[in-house]
Amino acid sequence: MAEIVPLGQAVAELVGDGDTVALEGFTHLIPFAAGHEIIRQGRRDLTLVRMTPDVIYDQLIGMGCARRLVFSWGGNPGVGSLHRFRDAVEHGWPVPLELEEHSHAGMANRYVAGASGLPFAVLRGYVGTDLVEQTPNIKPIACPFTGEVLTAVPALVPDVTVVHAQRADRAGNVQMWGITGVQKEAVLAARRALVTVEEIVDELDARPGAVVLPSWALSHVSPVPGGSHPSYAQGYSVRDNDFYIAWDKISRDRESFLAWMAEHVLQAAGREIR
Amino acid sequence: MAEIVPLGQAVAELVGDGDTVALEGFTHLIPFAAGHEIIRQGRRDLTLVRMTPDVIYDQLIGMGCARRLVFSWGGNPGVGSLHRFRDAVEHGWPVPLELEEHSHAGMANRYVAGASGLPFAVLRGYVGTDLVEQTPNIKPIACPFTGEVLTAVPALVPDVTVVHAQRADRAGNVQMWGITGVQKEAVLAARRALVTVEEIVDELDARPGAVVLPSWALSHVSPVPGGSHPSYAQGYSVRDNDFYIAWDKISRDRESFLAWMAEHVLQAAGREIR
Amino acid sequence: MTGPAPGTTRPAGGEVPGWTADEMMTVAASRALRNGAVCFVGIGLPSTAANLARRTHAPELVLVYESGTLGAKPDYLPLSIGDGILADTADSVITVPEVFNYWLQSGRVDVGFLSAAQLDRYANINTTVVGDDYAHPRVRLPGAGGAPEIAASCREVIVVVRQNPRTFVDRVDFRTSVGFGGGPGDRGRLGLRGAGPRMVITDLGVLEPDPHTCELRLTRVHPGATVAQAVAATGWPLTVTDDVTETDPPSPAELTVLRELEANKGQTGGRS
Amino acid sequence: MTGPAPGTTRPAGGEVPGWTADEMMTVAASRALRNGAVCFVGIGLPSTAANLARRTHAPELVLVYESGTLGAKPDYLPLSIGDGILADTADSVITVPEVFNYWLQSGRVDVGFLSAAQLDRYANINTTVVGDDYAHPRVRLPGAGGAPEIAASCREVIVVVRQNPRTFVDRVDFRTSVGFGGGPGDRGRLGLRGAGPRMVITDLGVLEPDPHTCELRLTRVHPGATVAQAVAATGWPLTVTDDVTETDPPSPAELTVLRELEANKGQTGGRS
Repeated sequence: MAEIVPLGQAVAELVGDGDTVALEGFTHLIPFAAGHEIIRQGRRDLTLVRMTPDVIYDQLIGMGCARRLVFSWGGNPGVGSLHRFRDAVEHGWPVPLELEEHSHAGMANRYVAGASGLPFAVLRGYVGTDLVEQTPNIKPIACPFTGEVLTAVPALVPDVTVVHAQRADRAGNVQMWGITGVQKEAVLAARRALVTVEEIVDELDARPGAVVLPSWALSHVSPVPGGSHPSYAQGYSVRDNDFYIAWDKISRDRESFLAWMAEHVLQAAGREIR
Repeated sequence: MAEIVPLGQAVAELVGDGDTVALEGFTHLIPFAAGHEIIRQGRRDLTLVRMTPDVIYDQLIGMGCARRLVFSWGGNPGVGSLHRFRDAVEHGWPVPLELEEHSHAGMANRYVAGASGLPFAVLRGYVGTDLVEQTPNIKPIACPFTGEVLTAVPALVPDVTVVHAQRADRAGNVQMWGITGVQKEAVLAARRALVTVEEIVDELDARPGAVVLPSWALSHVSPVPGGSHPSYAQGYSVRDNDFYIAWDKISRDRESFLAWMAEHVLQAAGREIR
Repeated sequence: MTGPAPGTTRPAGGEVPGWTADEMMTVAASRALRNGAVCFVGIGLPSTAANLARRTHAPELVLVYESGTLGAKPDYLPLSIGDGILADTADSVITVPEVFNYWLQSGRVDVGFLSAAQLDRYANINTTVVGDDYAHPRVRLPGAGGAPEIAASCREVIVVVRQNPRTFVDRVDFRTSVGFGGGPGDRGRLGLRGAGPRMVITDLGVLEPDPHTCELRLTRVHPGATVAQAVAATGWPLTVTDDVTETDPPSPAELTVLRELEANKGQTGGRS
Repeated sequence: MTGPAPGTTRPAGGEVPGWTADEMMTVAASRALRNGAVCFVGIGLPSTAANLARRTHAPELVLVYESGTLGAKPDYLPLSIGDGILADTADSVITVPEVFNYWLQSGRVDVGFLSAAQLDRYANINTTVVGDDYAHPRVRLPGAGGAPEIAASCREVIVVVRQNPRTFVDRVDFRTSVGFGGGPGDRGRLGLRGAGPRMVITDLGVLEPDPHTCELRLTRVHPGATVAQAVAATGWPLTVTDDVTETDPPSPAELTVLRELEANKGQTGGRS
């Protein structure tokens, strides 16, 4: 059964230096507050996993929390580049960042394999691309019945997966709706799972499109209203598109980035940016 | 886009002699009326596919429509044996029935592979059982990354899948809810798909737990109120448990079976049993 | 479904006033479920036992039905694995592929219940065919259902089956689900991740695997049954532990809840 | 996302009164979508073109966004692939693995839109790195996203990209997504099931693969642009068909709808 604990305690208990950590979310429900708490707690040498690393990963990378990134698309959606990500890859600042690069289909199926207790997944993908030469984690596999050759990728099994959801009940059962991306698979693939939620309620009444993560499949649940800002939580907030645009300027320059992080994240324990 | 046509026309256009046909449903939403129409149209040499062949398959088999059955559990749920199925296997009446036998996990993953356009699926299953020796469709496969040996099963790609759902809109988009089992995968795995529905509505308003099959993924939709009886359609009917119990007696004896089918199915074109 | 459908109750060898042998078997199965466990249940006795446990000592028991209902809390006993009451009361209704891949295969289920048409000393199970020739079986049984992967992937398995020489055989005609295979170490060699059968609960008593040989041994008899009956009802030379105990009889509370459950079985079924 | 994010519009080579080069490019892309087609769209110009088509000649166009929205009918242009308006207006919201496995990989999508940071004469695409050394790139681009499998599995692909020698290169520094590989027959040899790129729509005109050589040839120029400009904007000796035609200019109706869409982009974004 999941324990309902404050965010600081949850991150302290679940995320350690050198861990493989997936903070998933597909534009919607991105766990920004949890990422900020990881930064405040000064975690290092993390292997960050995510299909679509965006601003929160730019922040984790720029603050030197990550040694390695496993991903399929890294950008500021609808805006442009992730400058901290590029600076780390192109100039090793503040620390070098190893990359393991996949396609969305490959990453999604790697989470599915992890959630299914399988060591690998099979897909029609990667063939003919240069991605294949850049990692040992893309291999051909033959169908035992037809002989057709397809592609195998290993399961993703994060030490910790963190996602944000709309709500949980007092037993720690979590309910999310709207675009839920690959979050269920990412949670079930992980050894430990943390879900931050907009609110704790007495009763999770049924809702169209709702996905429920039972308490017994989770480690901790932490109430963090607005915990996905500048991303959004359908039914609770809308996406702060202006912030994503503003981030492009804030993050272009190392000093302005550090200054912004100091003011809005490091000194913001307890109160989250709005 | 799916065409909305009467059941008789849909079956005539989609189901032919020798086809591989899956009428799926997991206790809930079993497409009995469509199965009866297949019997009335006198189809022969069908390969019937189903995880849980129950009374409608007992009827198809007893009426001599099937040459082969691909399945994982054949019984009258909560009641006992399928006597027509047993008679066909044990005594070849009315015609011999070839069996290809799997586990639920294997069948479910075979549909998933079919729906995914993959030639096979991988699972942890069958190992150490005698099922492996009875079909060439269960083979070992090694993980290209860990070397661990798992089990592969080939994709299921029915010529036609038939399912029953609660409702469709006038464009042929289908909505079903409650226990939806493996129906989505079975429909997407098939070359052609027929969905019978309780009713056609103007608007498919969102519902908790609803699964939508878009019109463009289907061949035909046929309105057949009560089309899953004696199974049920959540929100429209309840399971006729008494009929399942009665079937045990009706089907025990070849003559009483044939008499029942003549009266309730062969002469029932248009009006379905209640 | 994970085996043949249950028949009707019959009295134990020695007629005992107050409860039937099936009631004792169901109560014993329910007691084997610890509170908070995640339990994979089929219809029939396992479902009855699990729902009895949820209403007595294990209110937090999590019921997973292979039809795709996670955390179902039926207020009456479903007559079928896909009864609407399961979807209506579940924490989450998921697809059948998801049940088997994300929840069972991944090792998230604590206890799986199985039944058997034939069972051998290593708790290997047959639910496929009776007779030596698969192509021409003497009796064609329902088949595997979810059993092979339940037997493989649940952390532990509890088998509930009536004990008689036709069922408790020296060699199963067909191995549908693996208990301990040929003996010690076999599960590991086969790559099965669960621990395998923890106990076999019958209408006469309880058998448990010897920790060293993996062979089933009689460790308990139910009130009214005797060791001699259990031995006579077993098709192989049954080992009996020195310290065979007697099962506590069903408590009045257990019987009351159980009979209420049976009385309201499939409540709304066919009453449309 | 399936490529680098779009920048801002700029006028075409020859300044044409009445519309911008990006407007012409978007209109041309929208016209390439037949009514009833199933279209896999990323954010930016493809999403704009698809929504323009849905409001003009292709009301039955089915939009699939990789965030998991099937049949989305946004009443304003989403600013992100996961905008709430997509879920609110979709026929069905599914998981990301399902989008890629059940819908894209299975071959159910008619048209996929791609953009490119670099593109070669066989329409192979680079969205990964600029520079010869992957480990030390001159420019690190966003990466593959859904592009490799969109390029592989959609029945056909339409590439929309501004034309200049930095983008239209003789050899891509990194092959992120396969167009026609090394030429005729390569897609088949690689086991790619879709037909590959049908056209490349730029701010200057339209390029289409030669049915025999698979090499991109200039087949159309937009009003105000010239063949000479297109050739000059291409990093390989661009083949020009004998019968190059001129694209019909955007109709007043197309421009009105397009500008209304742009004006209301991401409507509710950040206005909470």
